[in-house]
Amino acid sequence: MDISYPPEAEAFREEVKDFLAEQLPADWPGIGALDEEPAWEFSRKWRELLAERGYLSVTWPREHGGRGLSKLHQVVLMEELAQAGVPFGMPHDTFGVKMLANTLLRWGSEEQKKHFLPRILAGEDVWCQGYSEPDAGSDLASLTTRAELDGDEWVINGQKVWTSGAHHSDWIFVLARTNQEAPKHGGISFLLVPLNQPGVEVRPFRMMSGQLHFNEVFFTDARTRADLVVGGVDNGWTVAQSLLGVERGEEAATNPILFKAELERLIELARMYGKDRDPVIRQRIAWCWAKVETMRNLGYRILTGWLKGAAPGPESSIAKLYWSEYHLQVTDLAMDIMGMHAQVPVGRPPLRTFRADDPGAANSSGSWSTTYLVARSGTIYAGTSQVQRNILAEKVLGLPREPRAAQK
Amino acid sequence: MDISYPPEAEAFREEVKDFLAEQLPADWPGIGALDEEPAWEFSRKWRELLAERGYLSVTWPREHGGRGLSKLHQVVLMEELAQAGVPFGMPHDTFGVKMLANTLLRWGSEEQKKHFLPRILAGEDVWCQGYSEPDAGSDLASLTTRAELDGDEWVINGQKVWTSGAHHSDWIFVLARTNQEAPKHGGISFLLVPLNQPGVEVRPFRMMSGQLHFNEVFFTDARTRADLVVGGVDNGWTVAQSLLGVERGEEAATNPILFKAELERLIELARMYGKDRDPVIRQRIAWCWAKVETMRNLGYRILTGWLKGAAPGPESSIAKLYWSEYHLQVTDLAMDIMGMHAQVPVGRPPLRTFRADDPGAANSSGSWSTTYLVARSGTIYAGTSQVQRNILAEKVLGLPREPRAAQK
Amino acid sequence: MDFAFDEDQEELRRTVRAFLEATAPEAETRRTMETEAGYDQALWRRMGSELGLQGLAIPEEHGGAGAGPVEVGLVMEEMGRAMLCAPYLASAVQATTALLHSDDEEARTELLPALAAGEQVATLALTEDSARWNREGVTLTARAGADGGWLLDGHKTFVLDGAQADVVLTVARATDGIGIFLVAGDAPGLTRTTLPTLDLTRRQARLEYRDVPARRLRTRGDGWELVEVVLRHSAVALAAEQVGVASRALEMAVEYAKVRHQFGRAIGSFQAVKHLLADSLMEVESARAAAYAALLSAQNGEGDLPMAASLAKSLCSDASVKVTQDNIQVHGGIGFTWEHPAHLYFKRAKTSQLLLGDSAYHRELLAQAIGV
Amino acid sequence: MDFAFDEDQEELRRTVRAFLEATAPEAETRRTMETEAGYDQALWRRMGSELGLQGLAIPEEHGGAGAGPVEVGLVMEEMGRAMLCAPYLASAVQATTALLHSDDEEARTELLPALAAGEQVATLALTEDSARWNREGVTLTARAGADGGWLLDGHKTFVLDGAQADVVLTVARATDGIGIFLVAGDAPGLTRTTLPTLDLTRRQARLEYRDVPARRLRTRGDGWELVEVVLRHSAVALAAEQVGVASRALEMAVEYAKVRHQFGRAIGSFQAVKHLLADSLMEVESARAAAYAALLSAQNGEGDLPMAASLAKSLCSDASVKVTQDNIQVHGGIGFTWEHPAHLYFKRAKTSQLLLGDSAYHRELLAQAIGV
Repeated sequence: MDISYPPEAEAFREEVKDFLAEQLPADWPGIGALDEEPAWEFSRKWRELLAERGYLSVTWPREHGGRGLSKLHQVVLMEELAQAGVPFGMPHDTFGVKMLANTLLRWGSEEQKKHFLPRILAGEDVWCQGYSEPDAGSDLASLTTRAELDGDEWVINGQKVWTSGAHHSDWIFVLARTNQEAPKHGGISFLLVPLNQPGVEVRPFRMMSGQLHFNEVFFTDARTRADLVVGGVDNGWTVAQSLLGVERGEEAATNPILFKAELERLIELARMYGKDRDPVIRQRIAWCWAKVETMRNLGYRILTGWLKGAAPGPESSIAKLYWSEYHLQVTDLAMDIMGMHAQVPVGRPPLRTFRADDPGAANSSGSWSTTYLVARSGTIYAGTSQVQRNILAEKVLGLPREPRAAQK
Repeated sequence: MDISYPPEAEAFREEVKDFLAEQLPADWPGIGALDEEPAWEFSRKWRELLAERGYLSVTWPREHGGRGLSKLHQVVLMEELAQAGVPFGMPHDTFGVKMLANTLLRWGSEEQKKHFLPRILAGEDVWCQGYSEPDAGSDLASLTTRAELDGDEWVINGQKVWTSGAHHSDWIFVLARTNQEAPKHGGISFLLVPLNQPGVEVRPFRMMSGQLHFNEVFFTDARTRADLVVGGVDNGWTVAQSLLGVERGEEAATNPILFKAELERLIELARMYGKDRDPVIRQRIAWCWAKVETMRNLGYRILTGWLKGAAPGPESSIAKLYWSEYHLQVTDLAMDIMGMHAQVPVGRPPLRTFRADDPGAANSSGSWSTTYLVARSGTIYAGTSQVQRNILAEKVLGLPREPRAAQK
Repeated sequence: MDFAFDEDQEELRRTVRAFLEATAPEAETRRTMETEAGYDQALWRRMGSELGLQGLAIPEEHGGAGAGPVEVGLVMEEMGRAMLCAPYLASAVQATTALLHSDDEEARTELLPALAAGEQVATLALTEDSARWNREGVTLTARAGADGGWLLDGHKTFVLDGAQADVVLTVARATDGIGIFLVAGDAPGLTRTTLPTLDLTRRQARLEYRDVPARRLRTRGDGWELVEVVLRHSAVALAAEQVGVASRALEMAVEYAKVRHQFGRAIGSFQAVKHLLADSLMEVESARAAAYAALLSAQNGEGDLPMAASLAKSLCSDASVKVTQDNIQVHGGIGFTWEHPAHLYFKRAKTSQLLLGDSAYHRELLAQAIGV
Repeated sequence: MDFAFDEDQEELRRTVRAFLEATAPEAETRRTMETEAGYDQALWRRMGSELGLQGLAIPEEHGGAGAGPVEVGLVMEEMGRAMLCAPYLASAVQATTALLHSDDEEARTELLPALAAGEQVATLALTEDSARWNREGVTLTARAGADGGWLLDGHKTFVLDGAQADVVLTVARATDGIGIFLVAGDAPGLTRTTLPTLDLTRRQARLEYRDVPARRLRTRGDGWELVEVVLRHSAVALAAEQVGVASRALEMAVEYAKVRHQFGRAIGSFQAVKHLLADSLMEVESARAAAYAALLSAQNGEGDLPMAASLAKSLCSDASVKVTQDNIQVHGGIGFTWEHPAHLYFKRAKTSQLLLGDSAYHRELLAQAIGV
């Protein structure tokens, strides 16, 4: 048992630390200390810097503008960024850099890689994701958005929902049904579609926290080039599934850092409200601490498998279920610590829409109460807790599937 | 809203109180204060006294040796007995007086009533119940014990399990399949079978608490008279179901008394162990108190319906789920209060096999730790918590049934 | 033995429910919660004049219906169900209870008729920045003025509907102990600021007092005892509201689970959803039993009110938070959108859990009340 | 980065598992737990001589394998899985840790070889009737005897395998502070009584001391510091055992859920059962991660051991109680019979939760350790 990293990873850590020391003021408290507008401004510039130094593309091959390093280097980078309180790019990089670029590197044609990868890296194309539909949430495979070939173009009709950031994006990658005859998981293709066209309408909607983040996207005879299908026609389900494991190593390493920082902020909150001596609150804090520490140790186990190249497995369900259920509890504790003050949010909401507020953020009721609300969505998006438990029961424990209902 | 009882019930309460005052010493601490053997001795004599005064048959018609009073009178009696710390008869009276007698009064032939009711009252016949089978627990309707008519006798083959007290009983009432062709719930009959015959073998087994209470009963060409079927051949499912509501009013009134007494004992336990000032323990005690008080108030609502003659409904599932899940918690709290002492049981186990120890019992680790173990069975017997939740979801909330699996 | 509402009470419930369904559907809640006042004053007056809801606990001689806490609780439950924006808890419960239990017939005669009629709104100003619910939390001072009146200095916060109220019953520390003081909403020296609230359906305000003229409410004994009576009645009424909030959330979840299909089945046919909702049913039924028992204690002025109130407040709040959260979970993605009403119920449930003291606080009070 | 056991450790696990499957199946557990000694002495000696399990943490020069807490924890996990009756926690963890961390090479030389070989059993006697885990709980007194030795007076209870141990390391109060004293099991004046235990697979005893001759273990600094080290190592080892208990209980439940049919289906195909077991899986995996991290802390002698030990003890105990209880639930009626092994696992889990301080106690220690 050994939780240290090999020398080449530690050397890279030094490089990153040097970079951060050089770029950030000595007393940099974390991006959370900035107000909303300055934070956006900082993020934009910071992203440029990261792109320029190759930190957005650590694992990409050199021929595509990457540094050709290992996944472990990527993990080290993510750890150091999280620790320093600076973001990995802009929010949309989740879709562009992390999801689409990794998909293209695995499944894309040479033309697709040559055209799109540099533009993603440069931030010229901003991407969003079009998977979920109003009637295909947990049951994604029942999606009904259709794409039909008309000459050298796909013609797309249907509706997507929960597309984060579509109102700021240029392109969307879409799962669409291209073969009506194939069984449920077959006949789906992974298409790249420009958003700026008459056949696409984007309607933002608010979350219960009041924040605008998600959109509905309507396709009415929207079009894209015939060759903008990734990984082959009718192969989209496989392409999409292959992405599921991409982030698990990074998340395993960075989630505990994020949640530990949040919990330390909560302990400070308890002190602010004079609740740190309350034995009942102390029990709950200790419970949370045990959960976060254990998240880190569970993370090491996931990381161990991931670094050994094991196929992405159901441990991502363990991780998802673990942090999302934990986050319900710790944010509820924050509310109870603040008591009456919790109901009167003061201060800006968190900068990042999901999980914890950024390092350096003011320990305010405005930050915590929004995080509290958003935490309620954590057990829903990216597979509800119910779906995760099903996966664990069937894939890990080998329990029998439920009898299928007669199809209507 | 009115939780007082009508004058005739209160008058009866006075009668019972007088009876108790006359029969019990002024400082009677409850039967729990007796050791095992004296407690049995007391119970036997006490039962005779109750039978003699008509207190075992309050609601039975006068022609069958009853007092012809209402269900509310029965509730008042049960309340006063519970309050005074004396039992309602012997443990086997659950099966004889409560279950079988009420079944016979509702479904029995005149001959059956005339023969069996006086013998039950006098304690001449001790009864037990033969419902569950090794492969028919939660899914009782899949029972396979068969009974076939051979001339003027039923010939019975099969196995029952969880038959409380069969090793001390004379008779068993059995659900047996009398028609192989009928659908699952049909074709079952309710038979009265003498235990003392060569075709019946009774094998007691231990519970995890170490106590002998349950038996397996094996029928190998066991026999009973053809007319000892209750409620008609193939009608046994309906007969058995009609019993489910019989006790709900009494339980609604007496469970809270029993559990309140237990909780008061627990508070005393906390004082004994110096844990009553521990803020975390206080939280748990208060939580338990809220649950027990609420059990009483839920009970009033059940009682209200029961007294108005509403058909027994799913509220018995609420009551069952409520007390059994609560009992897991309160007994766990007792263990944590006793701490290291809890693992070293000192003193006799509870007199009654289920739920709480009797009033007056020593507040010992022997009493509590056995109750703790037995509480784990409370969420299993008489319908698991899972089955109760299904009933509530489908019968109360009207949620759709699961699709049936293809029958094998 | 009839642990159920009587026919008059059931009739009242039907009337209130029909009235709120007609006048305060979800769209109205959403409209009203964005207004400055935070409630619909015309509707408030109709509730007073047509239905007499604000005066249910007020004796007939003061313009009320002469009913009591049970009827008030029943109305709170329906208002919780309907997610009504209205100063009912502040005015019809807190301020009214203080006046009714005071020793000040003059104040009753003067104030109650207008409160009962819905012509005026009153509230109780108790908590300060320390957010404490005990006597020690009161630091706002009252000193005798020149004319037999009093002058108040200090602050109050989290005052329900404090920026709208015509009369603010202000708890203050005088040299002879804690007193309750009647302050006009537009009194000189009083500055009122509406606070941003997580639950947009119930307004709160911060009040700054600088030499604010006030009249002292006559009380039997120390004013703090009266405050405790008000807190207990408020806790019981809020518990009843939580029952309404939770029971409507459960209905929403059940309705949705029946129609929403995933994996080829109504999601309500999956045991995971079924059992979640069965547990919610248990919570709702338990909360209902606890709240109704507490209403009865409040009605009968029984000695067990401290126990029943803390019991109901903690149990009903915990139930309501659980049930409204699970309602979001059952709805999936749609459940955490602004457009869906699920969040309104959830926010009301969580903030009400914190209001008047959280569940751990009330469990500790309960432990004390039962003598542990 | 390899948060997994290395090949030697995995080999050790396979060896221990195979050995225990062959030598200590359920029938043996049931036989052994009814014997007076409560463990199989012949098997214990084989574990020492053939596998060297008792000496894993003991240096080679004292007859051990020179491994450490990780290997000991791994063995504890396997013993928990197998529900083995053996004085391993008492002798190979508690007493051995005390000797290893003492400043008494003479005692090590004298005692460790016999412990490593399984020829002798030692234990730690700390708690008294007050059942406290702190310095103040120690009231048994040690006074200097005539010959440079010591005499002990008082009592100890809940002593693991205390009636069987050849050597009892007794924590006592001397005039100069807390000390640990070596007492022979058959010392004059020592009365040992086996206690009835809920968990029949681990013996405990009450010890009465009346002028019992003893030798003082040399310690660096106050003896209580050494006791705390022993408590932490014990907590970590017990946490590892809880992982074994829980993981075997989960396996039992899963196996049964696959074969038991009700309502025409394997019960494991019902979501209620699936999700219960998925939650158990989460508990087991979490417990495993926490326990292994704590083993690593113990191995490395890191400063975070107080945190890691209390964390693992509380988390693994809670997990094990939940999982073993849910195993009973999944088994239904058969699960609460004496004949079925489910109760053995449940009883071990619950009593181990209480042993060495319950979960609330360790959460409070954890809060202190993290500086709250």
